[in-house]
Amino acid sequence: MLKFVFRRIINSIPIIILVMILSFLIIHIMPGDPVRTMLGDKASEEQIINMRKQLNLDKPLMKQFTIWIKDIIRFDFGESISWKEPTLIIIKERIEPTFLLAIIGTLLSTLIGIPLGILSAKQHGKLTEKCLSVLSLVSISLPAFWIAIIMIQLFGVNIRIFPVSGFHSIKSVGLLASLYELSLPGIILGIMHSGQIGRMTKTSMLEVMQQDYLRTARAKGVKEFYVLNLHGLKNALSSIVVVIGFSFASLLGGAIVIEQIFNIPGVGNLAINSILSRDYPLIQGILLFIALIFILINMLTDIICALINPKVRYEHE
Amino acid sequence: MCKLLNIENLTIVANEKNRKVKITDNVSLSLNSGESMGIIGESGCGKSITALSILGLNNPNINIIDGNIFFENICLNKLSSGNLRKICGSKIGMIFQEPMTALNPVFTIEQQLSEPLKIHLKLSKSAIKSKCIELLESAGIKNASAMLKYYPHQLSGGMRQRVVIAMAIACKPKLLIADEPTTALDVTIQAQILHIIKKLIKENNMALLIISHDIGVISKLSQEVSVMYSGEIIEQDSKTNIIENPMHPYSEKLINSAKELNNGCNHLSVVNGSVPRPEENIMGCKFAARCEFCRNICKEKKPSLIKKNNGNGYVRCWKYINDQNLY
Amino acid sequence: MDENIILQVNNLNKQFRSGNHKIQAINNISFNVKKGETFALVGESGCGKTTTGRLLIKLVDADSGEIIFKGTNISNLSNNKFRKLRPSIQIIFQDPYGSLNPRMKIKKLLSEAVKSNTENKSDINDVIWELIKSVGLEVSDLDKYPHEFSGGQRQRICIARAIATQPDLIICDEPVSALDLLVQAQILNLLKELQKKYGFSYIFISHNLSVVRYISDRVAVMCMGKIVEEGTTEEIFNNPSHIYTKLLLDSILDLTDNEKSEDLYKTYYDDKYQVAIDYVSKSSSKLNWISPTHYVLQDI
Amino acid sequence: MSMNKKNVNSYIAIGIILLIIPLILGLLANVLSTYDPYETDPLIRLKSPNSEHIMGTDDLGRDVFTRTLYGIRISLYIGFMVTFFSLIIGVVVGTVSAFYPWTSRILMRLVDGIMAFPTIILAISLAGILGSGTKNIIIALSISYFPMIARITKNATLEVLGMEYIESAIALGKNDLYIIFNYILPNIASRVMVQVTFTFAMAILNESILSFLGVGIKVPTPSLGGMVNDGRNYISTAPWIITFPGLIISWIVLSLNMIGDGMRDALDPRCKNRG
Repeated sequence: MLKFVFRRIINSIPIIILVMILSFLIIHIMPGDPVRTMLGDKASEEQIINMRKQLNLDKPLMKQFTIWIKDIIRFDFGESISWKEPTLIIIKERIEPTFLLAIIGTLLSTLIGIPLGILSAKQHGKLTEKCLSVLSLVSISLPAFWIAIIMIQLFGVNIRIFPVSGFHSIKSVGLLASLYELSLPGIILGIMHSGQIGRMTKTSMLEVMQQDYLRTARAKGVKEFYVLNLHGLKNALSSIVVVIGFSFASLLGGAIVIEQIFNIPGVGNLAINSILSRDYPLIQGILLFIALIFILINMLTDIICALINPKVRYEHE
Repeated sequence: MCKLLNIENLTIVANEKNRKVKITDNVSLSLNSGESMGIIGESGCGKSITALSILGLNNPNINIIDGNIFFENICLNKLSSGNLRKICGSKIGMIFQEPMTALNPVFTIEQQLSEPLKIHLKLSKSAIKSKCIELLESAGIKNASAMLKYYPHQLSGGMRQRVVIAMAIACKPKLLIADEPTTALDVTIQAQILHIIKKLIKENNMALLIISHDIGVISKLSQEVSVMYSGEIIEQDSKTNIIENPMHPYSEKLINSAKELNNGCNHLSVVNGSVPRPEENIMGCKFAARCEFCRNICKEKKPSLIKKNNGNGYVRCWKYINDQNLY
Repeated sequence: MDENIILQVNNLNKQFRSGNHKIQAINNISFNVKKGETFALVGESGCGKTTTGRLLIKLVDADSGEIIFKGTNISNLSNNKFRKLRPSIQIIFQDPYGSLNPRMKIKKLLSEAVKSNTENKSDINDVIWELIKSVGLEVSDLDKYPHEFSGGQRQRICIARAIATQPDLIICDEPVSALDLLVQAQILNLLKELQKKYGFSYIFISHNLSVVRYISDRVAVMCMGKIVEEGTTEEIFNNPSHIYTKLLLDSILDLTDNEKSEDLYKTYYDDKYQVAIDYVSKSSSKLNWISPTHYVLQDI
Repeated sequence: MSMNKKNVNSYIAIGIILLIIPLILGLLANVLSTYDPYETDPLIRLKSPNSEHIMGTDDLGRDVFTRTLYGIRISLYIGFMVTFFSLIIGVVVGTVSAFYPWTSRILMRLVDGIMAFPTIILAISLAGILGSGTKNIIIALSISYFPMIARITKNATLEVLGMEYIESAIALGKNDLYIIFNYILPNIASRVMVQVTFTFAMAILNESILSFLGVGIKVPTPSLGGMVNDGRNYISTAPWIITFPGLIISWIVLSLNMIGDGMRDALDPRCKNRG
């Protein structure tokens, strides 16, 4: 198992390097001069030259790249122009609500998605399954921003049961109050992501339900409940874990729209603000940070999968 | 004396799209305790489905529409699923065709092997472990205690099939059903597995129902043989009679080509055509289109299974039905 | 070199890697195939017989060794150069469901095969009609898709495709293993009949000794990537000399159940199998010739 | 491949019927409405739906129905172009890297690298950096979505390459191009098409998100996402401004997802007959 973890870490090194390259290049693909766009038309020639120097844009591309890589290795993701602060520090301040929101969303969607997925696999072809599958389709088809606005109107303005805006850290108001502030966005995210998890659960359960080993289990006299939920689910679990991991990672990367609408000062909110204010070093830093989180979560889900399914472990060795 | 297993007029249909397709038609079999019976037939003749229907293991779209399956005078197909489960694995054990997929990849051999012991025998933990080792050893596995910690993918096909066998006999069932137990295995392994099954049924005085497409396998393990063709039993007799003197033209061809291949010959006798598809509606004998003795009556009316003149066997062919039996 | 020899294989080797393990799939094998004969490679799963077949038509490249086909060493030929020779060596696979493109009608499947032989000048429709009839199917079947046929019929289509290029050698990789016994007999007879008519050679790969005995002229027994014994069919079946060949032959299930074989069974296979495997893994590459056509791999 | 199950067929059928309605609305936008989507009229600000303006008017007095029609048109156009480019790039990258394993080291690594970014973040960043506008949205979304198609194409191609019929074609001496066009593409087409349908749906959804966040289609141009953003502040007084565009986005995305789901179920080996 340790061997597997080690290999998995080694395997993700090239992708990490690639992500560094891509997030470095992203600023260079933009048409025109990034500095000029950043500072606007009114900027003086001197300001532009200074900024260029500050961002190392006056140096040759390869030199810029090595500086970029060296900085990252020292955990320096660059410095924001508008905030005049290192990117990582800004992100650090923003990570708490995003992290909480991701946990609420993932937890809810898993709790809703997995049982409903198993149910619709069991009821395959029956009315229950058809209703559930339409529901899950609807849940992945609705635009989050639209639903969020309507929900705020319904539950925050018309019936005031949920707070609709802002977030205060656990330190300042306590865990429960913080969670309460995130309840409505959390529920929306949970329901929307539950569709995806439910669909994956159903698909992989249906696949597992065709397998011979379930028949063997039945022939041994194992109760139907255990046939499905022990023999079946443990096999289906690895692909479900992948989806859960994926949805957790994308929430950590920032539920951009939801954070924007609910005015939650999280990573997604930061990302969109940095884009709107054309703070390119900050965009670069955030992109890299989110991609690294993504890779890390992927790695963790793979390791969890290997723990569940010994076959995965051996295939890699 | 009551029969151990008695299948009466079993008719099974599969629900496909908007129609129903008959898989087996009026299949009757019976087996006394300690006896062995083989069902031989080509792929798709309904032999496996018959065997799986005994324990109710068929897919939900395959249903018994007529007939009954009695095991020790209990009608299995009318039993509640809870009561049927008590028989599965304890009184009837089953060995499957594909050892590669029959074991659950995410559980160790010990976890899987101990399940029937836990469910039916309610043994203590320590007793289960020693019983597991004993079972694996009786299935011809030498380093049994080390094997317990393994996962299925770490074993070869032959080894996995031994584990499946050990699982099937864990509670010393009265009846063992083996559905093509060696088809997926190499010839040398096949010989080992057949020997193990033979040894185990003798030691535990189990009855055996073996399903195979290979007359060689059937002849090694069973005393009685039923030949199935396109969902029907067309001949049923002792093994010796079937092998030495097959009466139905199909069994004759089947046995002969097996003999020809085994003994080495210069030209194989050939039966043209192929098995009719289950959805084809055939009025007369299912084999008529491929039969060299085919007469008009064969195509028009289905022959019934009649007792052979010499001995206890049955055959379903107009050749042996006297004209007076046609009213 | 013997005029009659159409394929000569010398010291062929192939190693596969899976992770850190190296598996010697093919271990220094040599054999030849004569014009118009059927040469069988027989052995259990994993013995390397299928890999050998794939090496011969360069679906996989060999690590070392020579494959001389009609006087040309094809083992070091580039893929582009070999492409022109490909139609002369055809292959028939085990699984009749996976070996026909499900998106093509039979007509297209056959015509693309006929077209690969550029020397063929006659009208393509005539050729296809003749082909489909020669494998026992109807002309009306040409407009169907593969899924409309049974396993046996599909194998006939595969055969028609293989002979369409007028090959000199056809590799049959377990062509009847997936078929029912009576259909097996049909296909085996068809293969024999076509060989008589067109005079090509077969390399017949199978695990089924009875089938091999019926169809082949010469047999090579493979185990763990080595040829452990080679000889004419009579020699192999009447005078098996290698312990592994004997074991294989003993494993054939005869239809008589004599009780005296029971004792033989008891420990026979478990032990014998291990002995045979050990024997093969230790044996040298030296050949022990029993007759001009019959040899076994010698012990160290 | 035949569509086997009855409900599978009905999924695709319902999806197509549902899709036809916005398709017609979008294509015939200028026929169905005589209003100018840009024309502002302070006198008729925030009018609720009535016989003249069946979906009401927005805060600048523009006809919501007309703007919705033009929004549909541009959404479908962007969705289609993104799908088209992702399909072409994805299929080429996927087949080439499956067929020539050495290219996979470069091509698939690139794909993996892009896929390490969450699609929505990547799309927003690209759109933000490239600047708003239809063309840039298409580029940003195509870059974000082709990797998924490439990956699926590659996996499907590898699966097909493992089939014996490919080997039989090689044995016939067919060249790579012949095999790709006659053997691989027909056999992977259905699987790729499923992903293409989902891509279409996601492209439309994400275009609306981009426009909503203000990095998508430029402001006066009508877009469904942008209209929701415009109507946000008037939700209590003029809910129709955001209701209709939001409904239409859900409608289009749902119908595309239904088609994709139906196609996937139809291809699923589980639904096939035995034997």
